[in-house]
Amino acid sequence: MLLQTTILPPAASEMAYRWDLLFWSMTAILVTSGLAVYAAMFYFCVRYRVQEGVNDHTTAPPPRILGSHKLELVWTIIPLLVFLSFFVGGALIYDEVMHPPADAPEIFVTGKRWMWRAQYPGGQRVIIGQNSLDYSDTLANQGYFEGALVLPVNQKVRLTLISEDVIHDFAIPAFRSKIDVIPGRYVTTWYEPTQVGEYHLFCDQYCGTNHSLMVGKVRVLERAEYEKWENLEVEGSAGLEGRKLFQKLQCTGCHNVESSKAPILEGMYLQRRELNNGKTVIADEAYIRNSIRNPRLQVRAGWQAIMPAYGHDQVSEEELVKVVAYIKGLSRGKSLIRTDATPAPIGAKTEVPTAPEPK
Amino acid sequence: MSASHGGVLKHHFEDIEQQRSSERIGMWMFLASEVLFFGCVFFAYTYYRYLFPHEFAIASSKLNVAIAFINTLVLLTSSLTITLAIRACQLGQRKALIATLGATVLLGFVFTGFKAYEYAEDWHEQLVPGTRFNEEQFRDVKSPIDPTKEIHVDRIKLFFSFYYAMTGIHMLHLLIGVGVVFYLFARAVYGNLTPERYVAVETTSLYWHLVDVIWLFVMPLLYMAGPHTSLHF
Amino acid sequence: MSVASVNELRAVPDESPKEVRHKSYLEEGYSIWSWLFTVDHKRIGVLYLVTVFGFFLVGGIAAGLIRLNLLSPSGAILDNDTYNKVFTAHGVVMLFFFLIPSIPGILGNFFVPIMVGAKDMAFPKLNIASWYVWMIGAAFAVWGLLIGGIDTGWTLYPPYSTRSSSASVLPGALGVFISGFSSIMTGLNIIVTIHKMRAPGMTFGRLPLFIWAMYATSLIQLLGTPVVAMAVLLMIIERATGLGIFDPTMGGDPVLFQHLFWFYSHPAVYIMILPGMGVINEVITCFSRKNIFGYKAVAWSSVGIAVVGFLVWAHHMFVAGISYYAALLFSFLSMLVAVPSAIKMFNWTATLYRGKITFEAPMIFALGFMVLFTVGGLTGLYLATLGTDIHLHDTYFVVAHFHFVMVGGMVVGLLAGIHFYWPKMFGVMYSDFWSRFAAVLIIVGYALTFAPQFYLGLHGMPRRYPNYPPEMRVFNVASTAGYFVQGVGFIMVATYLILSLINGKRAGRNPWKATGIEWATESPPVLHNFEKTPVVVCGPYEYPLNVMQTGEKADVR
Amino acid sequence: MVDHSTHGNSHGHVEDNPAAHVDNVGQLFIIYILIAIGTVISLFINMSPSWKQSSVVIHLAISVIQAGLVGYFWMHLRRADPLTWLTVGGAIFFSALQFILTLGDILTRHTGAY
Repeated sequence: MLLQTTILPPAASEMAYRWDLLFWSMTAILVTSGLAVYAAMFYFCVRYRVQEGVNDHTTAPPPRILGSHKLELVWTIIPLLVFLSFFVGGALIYDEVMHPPADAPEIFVTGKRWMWRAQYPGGQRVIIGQNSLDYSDTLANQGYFEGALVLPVNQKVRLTLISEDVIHDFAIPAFRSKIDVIPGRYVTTWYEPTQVGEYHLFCDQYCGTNHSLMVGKVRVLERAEYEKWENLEVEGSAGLEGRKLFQKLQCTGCHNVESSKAPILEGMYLQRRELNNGKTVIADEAYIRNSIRNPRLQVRAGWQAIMPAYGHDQVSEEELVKVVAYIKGLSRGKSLIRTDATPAPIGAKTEVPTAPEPK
Repeated sequence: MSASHGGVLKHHFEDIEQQRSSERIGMWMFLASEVLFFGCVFFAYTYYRYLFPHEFAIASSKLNVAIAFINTLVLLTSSLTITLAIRACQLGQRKALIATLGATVLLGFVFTGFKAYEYAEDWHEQLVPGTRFNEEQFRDVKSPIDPTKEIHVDRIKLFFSFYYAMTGIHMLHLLIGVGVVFYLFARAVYGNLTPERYVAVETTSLYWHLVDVIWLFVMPLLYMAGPHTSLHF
Repeated sequence: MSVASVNELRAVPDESPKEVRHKSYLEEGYSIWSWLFTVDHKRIGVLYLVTVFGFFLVGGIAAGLIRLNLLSPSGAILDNDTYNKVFTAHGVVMLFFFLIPSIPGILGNFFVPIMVGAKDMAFPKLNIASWYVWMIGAAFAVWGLLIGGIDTGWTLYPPYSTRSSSASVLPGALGVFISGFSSIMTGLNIIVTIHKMRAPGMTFGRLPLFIWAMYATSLIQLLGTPVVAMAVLLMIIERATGLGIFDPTMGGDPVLFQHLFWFYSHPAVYIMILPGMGVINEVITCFSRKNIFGYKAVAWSSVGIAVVGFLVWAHHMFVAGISYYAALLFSFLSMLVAVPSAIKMFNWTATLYRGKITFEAPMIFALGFMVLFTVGGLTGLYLATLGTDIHLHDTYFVVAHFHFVMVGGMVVGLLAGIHFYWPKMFGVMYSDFWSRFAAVLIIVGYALTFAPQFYLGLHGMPRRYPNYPPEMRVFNVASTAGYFVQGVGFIMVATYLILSLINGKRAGRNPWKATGIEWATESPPVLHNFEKTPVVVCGPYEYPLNVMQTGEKADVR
Repeated sequence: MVDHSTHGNSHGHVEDNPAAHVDNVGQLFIIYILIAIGTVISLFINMSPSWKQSSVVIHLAISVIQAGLVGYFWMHLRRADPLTWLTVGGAIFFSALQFILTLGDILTRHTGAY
């Protein structure tokens, strides 16, 4: 176990376990045979070294051994069979890697010098790459979910990759996975992560100046965590779209951290809410929607009924879904301040950081 | 030993037959290397022709098959003359030797001349991708194999890339050959090419024949990838 | 060589008494022109010796810059662009201008004619021409490296090399293209020499195994090099004219270039390792006073490696987008090429059995070769196996693997050969103590440099990275330390070899009491190698009988 | 590998008469005409109205025959030693290897044209 964890990186996918099994069985055979050859060499070198009076020009000359067909055959055929067994073992793994499950959700990845853009089936987008030399200021390292390929644990995913310029390579050591990303055509690979955690993601095919900065993280999340990320936090998710609308509709004018005019909305989903008519409601989707479409019907206890109603001409049902998703997912401490602007696309480097740390 | 061959035998060989067979096999091995050299570009061409048969047929039809045909005959004739030169050298017929070698050089220049004319024509017809290429002339052209297929101009340019690469490298080989044959011609004129030295002519002819053989493949692959309707010159 | 001097030499009667001392090839002329316009294979070998090690120095300095930069995770001394140029310079110089011409150029040129009992190569003028062509190619490459550097890696993959790289790729690629012809010329010369110039009695069954290895090497040089020349030429055409041959945006296929490139460049690694193996045969037999175990098996395994080596190139492309079936086929074939190398290892080990083993510097290098090459060979199996290659491809595991083979194998083999043949080439002996010390130092240095890289590779550190995740630092520092250990070893080798030329003691004809016919001639050899054409009476390794190939006693001279 | 007897012992077989193997002029001309006819046939196929893509097979067959004639008669393969044949065979073999194995990849790829 110790050997496993020091010699090899963590095994975080189904394939990684199988890879490790093949690796260790090959290593067992190869190290044994290599050491056997070394032992023979060492023994012969010591035993038959020239020694004064024992084995030198005064003693009988060495025997004239020209070879042995039997031995030659043995050490031709046995290695051949061993090597062919490696071939079979390797081919079995390769076969699986090359044939992605058809039903797995598909993530599109485009490589461009020197970053990756991943597009999830639900429209979410992440940008990976563009790091500093020592990888210290990667967004992933600052506790953001951005800058990492985020995957749910125990769920097969399929990746379809293409490059926009030169050949890149999408490699995740913890999954024992690697594939060249070629301009002009799609290549496919797949994973089934089995361990929650954060792992390296490298570009392995040399692609120019910042080849070594075209790296990022793979973040494997628990199912629930992943769903939260997928729905709320990432570019293209309903939650983030909702946040943009929340600002556009100037909800932040009142619903912000400092405001005394309106309640803070964070952490309210499925909580009990007391209204100023004495009733209590569960703050579910319907409650949130109603509070926007027709806010004065359900005013929270202790607050004035000053919020204007947002009708269909101001916010469509489609948009409203996103706003609701945002409010639903707004966790404690994440409320906006009044001057918060829409964040820049995630992972993109900007001259001036436009998204300050939330409190 | 060396005296009996009038100084033909080089110092490091034991006898003349060792020297001759070494020179012959040396040239053959060089030719083997050349086969692999051309094989590589032929393979690349084959690959793309397999992928894009329609564009390649269209592009090929633009080439002047009449010049290629004449050039084939020119090259064949030059191969014949250089083979006759070996014979003349072996038999010590100096005049015939000078004539055949001279004819070979001349035919080499004729080939080059026709090819140059053809390149000029391609330039004139704006068929040189990268510098002078008129995409408009391929706008509404239909594939002669399957007229319903959509045509990509980029792939037509790809064909022309190979056309210039393959004929250009072939021309280069031919010009080197012309240089060597001219050197032999000069030696024959000065009377240096005695019957004992016929292997020089023979090894040169091997090279010349290889250049010929390569053209025999270049011609159908490049010029006949698409149909031609007339022998317009 | 003027006609007059040839005739003079011929005028010496064959029965001249032994005491008449002929001029050695070194004494034939002292002017610079007598070297630059020579057609003597031995002098050409020495020209290669000087220039090849010049390039080794250049490549080695580049390697040092790489290792120094990797001392720090964020890149210690170079910016990314410079680093990319430096590792490309290291790759291009080491592969095309050191490894490929090294043993064929130095020991091949010098010893193939002597070991087959000939007066010279079959084509002496072609021989010197090959050195000049090589120098012209080298000049182009150096020009490219100087006017802006090449940043494509030695593999020159398009579309990066044709479209994106802003560095001076063209001169570098031209240099590679031109030097390829030098390689073809050398290979052709050696094959024809082996076929046509053998002394009386020197049958194929009596050829030294070094000659067999050189034969196999030349076969690859002759048949493989033209393919890479054409591939690079197509790449040059695409870059220079903007035509789309490999560019996917214009209908091309970048993977095709990889096929054409590796069709040569995989066999090329056998160009690099086979001559090293050939040298080991000579050294192991000499210092254990034994016949080689299984002459035919070793000889045919060389040719087998050369031929089967042509069938396996696409194992460099398992994850590069080749088809599933092709990957299976090439992985299968790659397993076959591992077998002849294994056979050689076993035969060498068996040769030691019941010998009388001494440990002079060439023998220490040879044993070091066996130890390091075993590691390199066995780790190659992980890369030939489809499943394991997926993870290890393009990581430092690959780097470590091929450095164990190329450096641990070929460079150590070259050093074994240089040390073994130095007394024959220059007639002088180097320091026994310092040579043994340097040999151990270099071998330990290699292991220290490249063993940590296996660990880095297993953890996924990619090749060609100027910076890396911080947790990988320890092993990178260890690797850099190893570089300096071997560096010290090399400085030692250079020092005592040069000193031996100045004040080394005379070596005599046969300092190792070896049995090959190359030891039957003077040290250094005379102009035409032998006073008279030798007649070979037996195989090359009759140490137990103490008989040289010429029939004399081996320990008399 | 052809194990020739070494040259040094073979003084008895030394053939140094340059006129020993002289080509027959008539034969040379017949070969010339045959090859020329091949090219003419090629041209006719190319220009015939029923031109098909598959005519490349006929074209190449004609080229192979022409090359064979040139090699066998004009390049004197007919009186070449086994080593020369081995060289020719080797060149064709390794070239074929490149074609077959690389096409083996390309024809079995699942992706279509680029």
